[in-house]
Amino acid sequence: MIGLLIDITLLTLLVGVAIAIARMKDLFAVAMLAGIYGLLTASFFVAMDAVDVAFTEAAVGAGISTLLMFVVITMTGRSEDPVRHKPLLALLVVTITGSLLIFGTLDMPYFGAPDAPIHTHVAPRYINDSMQEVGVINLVTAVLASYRAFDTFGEVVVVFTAGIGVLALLSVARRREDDAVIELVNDSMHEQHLILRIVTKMLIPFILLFALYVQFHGDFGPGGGFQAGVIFASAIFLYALLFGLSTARRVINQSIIRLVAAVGILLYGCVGVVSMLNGGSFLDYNVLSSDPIAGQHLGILLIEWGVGCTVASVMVIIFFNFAGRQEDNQKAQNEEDIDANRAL
Amino acid sequence: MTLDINTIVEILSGFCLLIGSFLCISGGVGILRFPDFYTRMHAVGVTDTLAAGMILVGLMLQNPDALVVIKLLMILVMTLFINPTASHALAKAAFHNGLMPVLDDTEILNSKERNKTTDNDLEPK
Amino acid sequence: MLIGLYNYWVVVVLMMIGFYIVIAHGNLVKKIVGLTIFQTSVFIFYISIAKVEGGTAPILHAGIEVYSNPLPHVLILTAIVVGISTTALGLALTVRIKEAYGSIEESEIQSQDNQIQDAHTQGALSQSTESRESP
Amino acid sequence: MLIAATLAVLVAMILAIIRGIVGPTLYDRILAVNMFGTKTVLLLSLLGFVMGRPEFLDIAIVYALINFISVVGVLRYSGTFELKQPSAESKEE
Repeated sequence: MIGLLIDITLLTLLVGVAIAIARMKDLFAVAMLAGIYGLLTASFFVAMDAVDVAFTEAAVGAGISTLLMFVVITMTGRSEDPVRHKPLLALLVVTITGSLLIFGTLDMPYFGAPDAPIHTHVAPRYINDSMQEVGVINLVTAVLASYRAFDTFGEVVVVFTAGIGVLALLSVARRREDDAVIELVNDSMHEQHLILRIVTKMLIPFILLFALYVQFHGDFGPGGGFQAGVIFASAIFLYALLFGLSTARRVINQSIIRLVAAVGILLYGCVGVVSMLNGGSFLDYNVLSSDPIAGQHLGILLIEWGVGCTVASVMVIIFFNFAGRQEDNQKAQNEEDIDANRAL
Repeated sequence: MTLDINTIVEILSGFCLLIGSFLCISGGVGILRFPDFYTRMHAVGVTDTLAAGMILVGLMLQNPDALVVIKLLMILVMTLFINPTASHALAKAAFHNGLMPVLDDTEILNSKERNKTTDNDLEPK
Repeated sequence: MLIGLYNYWVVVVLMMIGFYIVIAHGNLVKKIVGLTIFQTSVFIFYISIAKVEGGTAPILHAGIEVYSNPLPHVLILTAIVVGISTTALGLALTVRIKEAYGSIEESEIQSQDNQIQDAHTQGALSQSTESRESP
Repeated sequence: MLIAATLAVLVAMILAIIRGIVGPTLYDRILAVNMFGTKTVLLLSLLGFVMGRPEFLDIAIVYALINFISVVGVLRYSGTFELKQPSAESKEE
């Protein structure tokens, strides 16, 4: 009963927030509401038992996407043009599509029905047999990393490609920065936001450690490479936000991080190739070791590492390129302002 | 009537949860009803941390499993660190950017128009 | 029926709100937010159909018999990470458009494109008339 | 008691959302987001106990961390909180 109440409340709140997003003109407010929207979705996922998904959505929807949105808005301008294209026509299209879809839902099995078609085909095998076949308590990890490993490989490649795309679109050729200037900036910044900096310094090792825990605990509880990668990256974001991008660039070498992104995928692919060389099919871990269950564990461990490396480094690449672009734009703007002042 | 230890723990836990819930709701009412940013911040900043602490302690008393208690403790410690820091940074940023507190009664009456103008005034650059 | 299908109706409503934002707003960042809402509604749909009445999270535990369906969870878990990557790519394109056109409003970009196109076609026309007259 | 606390947290979440939508200043919205994040952490911890699987508190920990990161990010990029650099501007003064 309480579950149903929470479910309905969260969904209603989601609709409310979405309508507010549609009506809001100030893009900063839109981005902030989008953050709230992400948090709400993640709470809903927990209420629906999807703990692994909630884990990912928490880190991605509320953290990284809001942050990226903010960086972009500072570059592209804060307010939206009030003119809209024919809202009535759009409303008409949307209403017709929506009512057709709702008509379609009338034939669906009711929410939570145990005899719905989705629960009768492949799911019972995962739930009943995976303990013997894979030997991992967390069924989501078992399906993700073993039964559907090839699918996951594709997803990781998509993430990697998106990272390359952002790199191609936004990376700027960078002069070597003067270390002395960076020192000076750091000293001058140390006075401001002292409390934030100290608390952050205490938190960052903890976040990194927690990311590793999530990475290795994926077999027994919610967690795994995707979540760990995102959390690891967010610790680096926090550092870059408070200590400046140039300092963060010196800590995290850009060419190494690009290498790590590629090595992650390579590791994943190599596990597949090795299992083929051992006489199995692609990504069939049973042949990796004399004991099939041990082979499965080894394979899952390795590919989760690959996923974690790639996701973390792609997220870092994306954020650093966005933030670097923003900093360059701001610098150019400042110089223009100073020139204008001089002209006056 | 004898009270065994379990009943006492149960009652204590219920009491903590009750206080936590009360603080939650009072903070919620505060953020909605108070007239300007700083008073709202006061309402939230004060109640939020204590409410979180109370609810988490209440939950800790409910469960004897060591791992769960440690995780709750971790959440508690992090809330104690993070919440006041975030409030501090937020209030400082607001004050440095010239958002003034409402000091006068008449201003509270006019606060609707006043607040509307501030949103545009504070636009960066 | 109202409770049995409420989740799906909310999914449809959210999807349509996202769709409306994408087609009715001209601002590219707003459009991307609309796409995110659309995308999230699909996530909610998948997770909703995975739920089994009385089941718990699909992590094996002694004494629990009914688990929710793990397969949609797997699909959505990867979809979320892929979703943020594609969103980032879209935002990167937006930034480049802003730098090239000085605006991210669709109507303004369109009018600038039209001007360039007009200039080109006029140039081409005058050239072709010249080339026709010259021989 | 658990259920009552869950409901109280839900009510507080609704109130925070209303403040986040109404505004009126940017800071009010940040405050609402921050409060909403804390309440989500509490809701998740409570949900674990209500559903009888309290071992999923990892998610609540992630929320607490991410909440801090997003508040810092918002402050940093809303132009209210610039990391001042000894640029040409300050040299000229």
